Amino acid sequence: MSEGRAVGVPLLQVEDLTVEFVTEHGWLPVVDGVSFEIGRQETIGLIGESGCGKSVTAMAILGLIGGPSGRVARGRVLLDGQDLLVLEEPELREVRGRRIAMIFQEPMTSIDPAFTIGKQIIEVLRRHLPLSRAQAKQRAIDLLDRVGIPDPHRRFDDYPHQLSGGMRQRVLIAMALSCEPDLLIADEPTTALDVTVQAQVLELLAGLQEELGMAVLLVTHDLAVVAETCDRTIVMYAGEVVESADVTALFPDPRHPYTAAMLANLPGLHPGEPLRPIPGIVPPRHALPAGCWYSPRCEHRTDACGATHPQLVDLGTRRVRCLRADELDLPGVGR
Amino acid sequence: MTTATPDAAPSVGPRSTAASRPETRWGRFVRRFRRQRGAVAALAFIVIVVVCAVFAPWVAPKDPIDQDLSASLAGPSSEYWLGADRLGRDTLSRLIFGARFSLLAAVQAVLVATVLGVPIGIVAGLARGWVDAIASTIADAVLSIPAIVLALAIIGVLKPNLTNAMIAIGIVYAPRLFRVVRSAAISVREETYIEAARAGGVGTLTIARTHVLPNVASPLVVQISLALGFAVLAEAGVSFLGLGVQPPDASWGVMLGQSTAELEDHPILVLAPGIAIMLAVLSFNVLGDGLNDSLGREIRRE
Amino acid sequence: MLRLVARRLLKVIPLLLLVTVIAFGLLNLVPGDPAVQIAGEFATEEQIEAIRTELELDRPWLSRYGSWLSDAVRGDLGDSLFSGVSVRSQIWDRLPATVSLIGWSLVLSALIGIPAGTVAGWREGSALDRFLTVGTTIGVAIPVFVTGLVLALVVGIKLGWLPATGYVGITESPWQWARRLILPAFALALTGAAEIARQTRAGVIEVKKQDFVRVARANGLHTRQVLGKHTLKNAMIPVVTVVGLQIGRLFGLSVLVEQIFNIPGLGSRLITAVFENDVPFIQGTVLMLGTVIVLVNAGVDISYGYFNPRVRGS
Amino acid sequence: MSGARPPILRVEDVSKSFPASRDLLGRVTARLQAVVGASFEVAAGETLGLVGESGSGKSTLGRLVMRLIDADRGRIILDGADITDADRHELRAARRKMQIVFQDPQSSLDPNWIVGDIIAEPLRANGVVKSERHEIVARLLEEVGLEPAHRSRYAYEFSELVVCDEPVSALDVSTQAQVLTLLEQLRDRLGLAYLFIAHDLAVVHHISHRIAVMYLGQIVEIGPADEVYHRPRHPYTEALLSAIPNADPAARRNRIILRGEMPSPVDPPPGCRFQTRCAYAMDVCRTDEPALSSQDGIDVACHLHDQGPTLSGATVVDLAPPISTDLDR
Repeated sequence: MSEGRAVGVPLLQVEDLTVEFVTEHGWLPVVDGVSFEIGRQETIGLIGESGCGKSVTAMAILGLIGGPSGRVARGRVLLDGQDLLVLEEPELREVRGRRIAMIFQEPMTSIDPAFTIGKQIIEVLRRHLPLSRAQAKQRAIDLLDRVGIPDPHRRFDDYPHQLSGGMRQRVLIAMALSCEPDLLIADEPTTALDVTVQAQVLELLAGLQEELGMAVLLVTHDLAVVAETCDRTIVMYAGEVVESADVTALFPDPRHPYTAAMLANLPGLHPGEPLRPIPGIVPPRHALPAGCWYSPRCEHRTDACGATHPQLVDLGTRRVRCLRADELDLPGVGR
Repeated sequence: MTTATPDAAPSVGPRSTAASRPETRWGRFVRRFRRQRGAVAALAFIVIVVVCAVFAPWVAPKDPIDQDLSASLAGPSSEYWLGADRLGRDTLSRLIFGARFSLLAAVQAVLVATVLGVPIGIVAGLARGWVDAIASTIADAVLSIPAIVLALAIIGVLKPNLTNAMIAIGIVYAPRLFRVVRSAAISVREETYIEAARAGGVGTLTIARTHVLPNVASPLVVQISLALGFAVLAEAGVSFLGLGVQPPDASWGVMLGQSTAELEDHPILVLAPGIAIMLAVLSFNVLGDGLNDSLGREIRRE
Repeated sequence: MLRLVARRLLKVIPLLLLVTVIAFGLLNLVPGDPAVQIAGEFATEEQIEAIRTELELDRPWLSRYGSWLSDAVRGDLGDSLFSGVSVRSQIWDRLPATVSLIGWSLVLSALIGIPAGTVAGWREGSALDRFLTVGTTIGVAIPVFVTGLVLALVVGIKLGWLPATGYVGITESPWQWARRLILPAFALALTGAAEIARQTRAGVIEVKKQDFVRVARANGLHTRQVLGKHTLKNAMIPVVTVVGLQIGRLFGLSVLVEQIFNIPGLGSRLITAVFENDVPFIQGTVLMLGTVIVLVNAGVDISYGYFNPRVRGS
Repeated sequence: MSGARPPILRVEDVSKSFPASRDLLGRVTARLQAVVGASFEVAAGETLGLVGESGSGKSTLGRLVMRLIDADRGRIILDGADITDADRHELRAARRKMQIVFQDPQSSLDPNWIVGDIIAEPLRANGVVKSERHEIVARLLEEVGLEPAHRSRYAYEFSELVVCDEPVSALDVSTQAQVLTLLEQLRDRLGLAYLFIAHDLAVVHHISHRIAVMYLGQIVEIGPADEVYHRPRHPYTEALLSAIPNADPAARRNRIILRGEMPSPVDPPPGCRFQTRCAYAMDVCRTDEPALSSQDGIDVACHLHDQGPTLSGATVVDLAPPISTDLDR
């Protein structure tokens, strides 16, 4: 424990996680040697653009990578010291939903349209807890009430298509939190929602987190949401962690040029100034540039950047993957 | 504008500036098709059968209708590779010539189905409204009558011969092509690029020609391949019943139908045309599936 | 739900009307003078005249259609051209054998196809899936008369386990009825099973990709739970459609199977009618089958209401 | 923007509703009021941002302007010419002056078209040969570093008005910045006017000169971008602004969280459409529908500015904080 505040034994430790997928060019890593920790009751923001591997990382933690096209190539995911990646499927099922729960981006498609929402919540409850049908129903209604669904008795028998997007995300949260997990992984939970609904859902999540004392891993592309809700941030680029630090340190004072560039791309932060887009696109896995993977797009690159692939260096309060992390003075927000 | 460093524009991966041209549609198709071994094998088999059928007089070892009663029901030998039937006709030669009738019949049927189904499908899909409603109801009605029954009925009132049989099968298949083309036209119509093109002042006919046809083409090619398989099978069925190709000419179905009596003692006479039919149908189906996978939109994962 | 049923039944009316038009219009496909064509090369003038009278060919098309339709609605499909027996009673006589055959094979194909497709779809990419996929691809391509002949030969004749041909009515001997239908029904069921298995597999794979399956897994639900409840109920929608379509296909293919196994059903009678140019019988059969299938498909659509609550409406 | 030139676009009291449900015979039993009495102008070279949440009717308004759908009521005047009832021929001429850019980058790009064809299409359609403007566009694309996939979507070289319907909402931060920058450059170099439709107020504020805010089919506030963004006059605008997350962790603050959900546009509430969720709602708001009234170049439809503790054009933020926001719980 060298970064962030000390919170005792970490709840979750991800070490050297590498996940590969089959492509036209053979097996290629989508997540490449990712390591981080989550403390109890901590809120971590995992940010990056589409294709950076953040969602795959989240899925891998729950052991949901598999099948013919994907595999975890190496690494460990320790929950209270127990490696989840070596567990068999039945043992994993005990972890999923009970100790680690997950909610996803698309509330519209994440609930089975063929069953009532009540049935689906009961299904999860009875899977993990020894409840009678009647007890489970009562508990499900309590949960619906707790996530702010008006008239939960009536809503219990609704089919998903009868609910709005915001309401469905609340139902999914109710389902995920039904067994009071220690860690909630929220993969872009508000991306598909309107801003006012997003505000409602984020408020709800924050309240429930406090109430249940759980940790949250918030996977998102939205820097502003992270700034508002998280304690610590992990920035990913092309499958790697490029920077991680406390939110209060990272946003005003980014050390990696990619972090700084993303902040500079946010409209509304720098009134009256033009945005400064990053040129080009994220390199595809089969055509990674030599040296630093961000270097071709970086406005601060030197010859050395094209030669050496930088390591993730521990700077005490943060970790950065940039050869020039010490010498650069990059603009942030709120300074 | 102060994006990148002033020196050379950054080049990352296959970032397409003017230099690297995007892959052509044909190139992409070939690349994706070649990855599917089954479909490639199916195509190879079809090509071989077509070549044999076209050059049958040169490929076949014997005349398919030449009777040699001394060889009646001969087993496979160096002279009769697949044996001979009751009239002493060489099975292999009859198979090769039979391919002519089977394939020609299939092509006729698919032609009829295409001519009927495709234009009406495009018009119905683009026009919508009552045109579409009427055309779709007719298609549904035709589809409600079992294909073989309708084909037999049409043959029944016409005259049992191959062309009539194939017109019947074509009519029966037309609604299927109609449906595919219509739904492709509808889905293209609803894409936002069509809306964008319309907003850009592009006329309806131009849209049909430049946007709809290319998008309808892919599912249509797939369907035509599947339709050929269906037609080969249907022709075999109709000829098996004696309502298609008339003797002494023989398609695979006729060969099968004529040999049922020989099934117990000389199963090869039934199996040879049976397997030929199966392989042909299988090839068209596998080819169709392969085309479907290589012509569809490329799916990218996150 | 009631609205759905009503709406669907409203659509049936024009469809049925069109089926009657097709069935009746068949006669008009006949080139030249239908009476001469139908009577055949060696017919006498009287015979031709008789056919003309029987089919009322001297009246205009629409008026003939009108009276034919009003007869048909009342169940009168006319008389067979040659035997003079009423078409309705002939169809009625032949129907039990055909319905038995199709019923059996529908049950068999669903029993084989749905489990095979489910397993293949759920274990997509496994050796079992590849085996089943190859099997169903071949199964779809084998002509039903080849399977029929091979089954009759191997199981019926060489092994002698089951009677190879013939049919016994259920009222005569239920045991013999079942025994004699096994082979033909199995031959007929194989292609159907292959088709159903392919559809089920595709449906399961499609549903497996849905977000809600991922959510169920993330919530620690058991694979069997996810498969059994979530995947299957959703995957059944396309499968139900296929089963509906299968009935039409099975009716068609039963023509060939009845011929091979010597079953006195509608199909074998239809073939005789085709050879004899027995237009009233052909029309009657087309009309009857078309009507049955239109109604079956309407039933299938309505059953969507059960599988998909969104269709049910409020 | 200077008012010297006539506006490129004028929308007068436009309304549009869609059938929401039908009986067995197909007769319409309820209508969804997508746009109700919308009026605004866009000056040449100006960008008007149109914000609202899903269901606010902003996209429908965009399509109405493009005449992709026909208005039930009202007039649409493009560059002085009334195109409300224009026939196909006239529309074709009108569309030389306006283009639309859509949200979905996947389907806006016809998969079978090579990029060049798409850029060329409006040229072909309008019977114009390649021009200097075309080269400007090509050069800009290079500068911004945009991928060909995105290039295709900016094929409007001959327009004076471009309707941008959520052009950046499906994009990542960095791509969004590229596209926004391109749009700005195009506007400034080609003198284009934009009707910029988006749900993201920060994006809209960044690119727009003026902003119109929509709620349940109606424009509730319209004014200069900075005024609307920093000094909202309408309680809904205030709530919408408050809901935007801020990337400055030091600026974490209490926000106004709207309770309940947007009412159905099939059955909007009586009086002010926002009254069911408004923290400041008064009795008059439940009965009388407020009209847009103009003060210092800002139009607001809210009784706070003409009734009760009158604000008379001042920002809502000045008002004492509401006692309770928990209206619907």
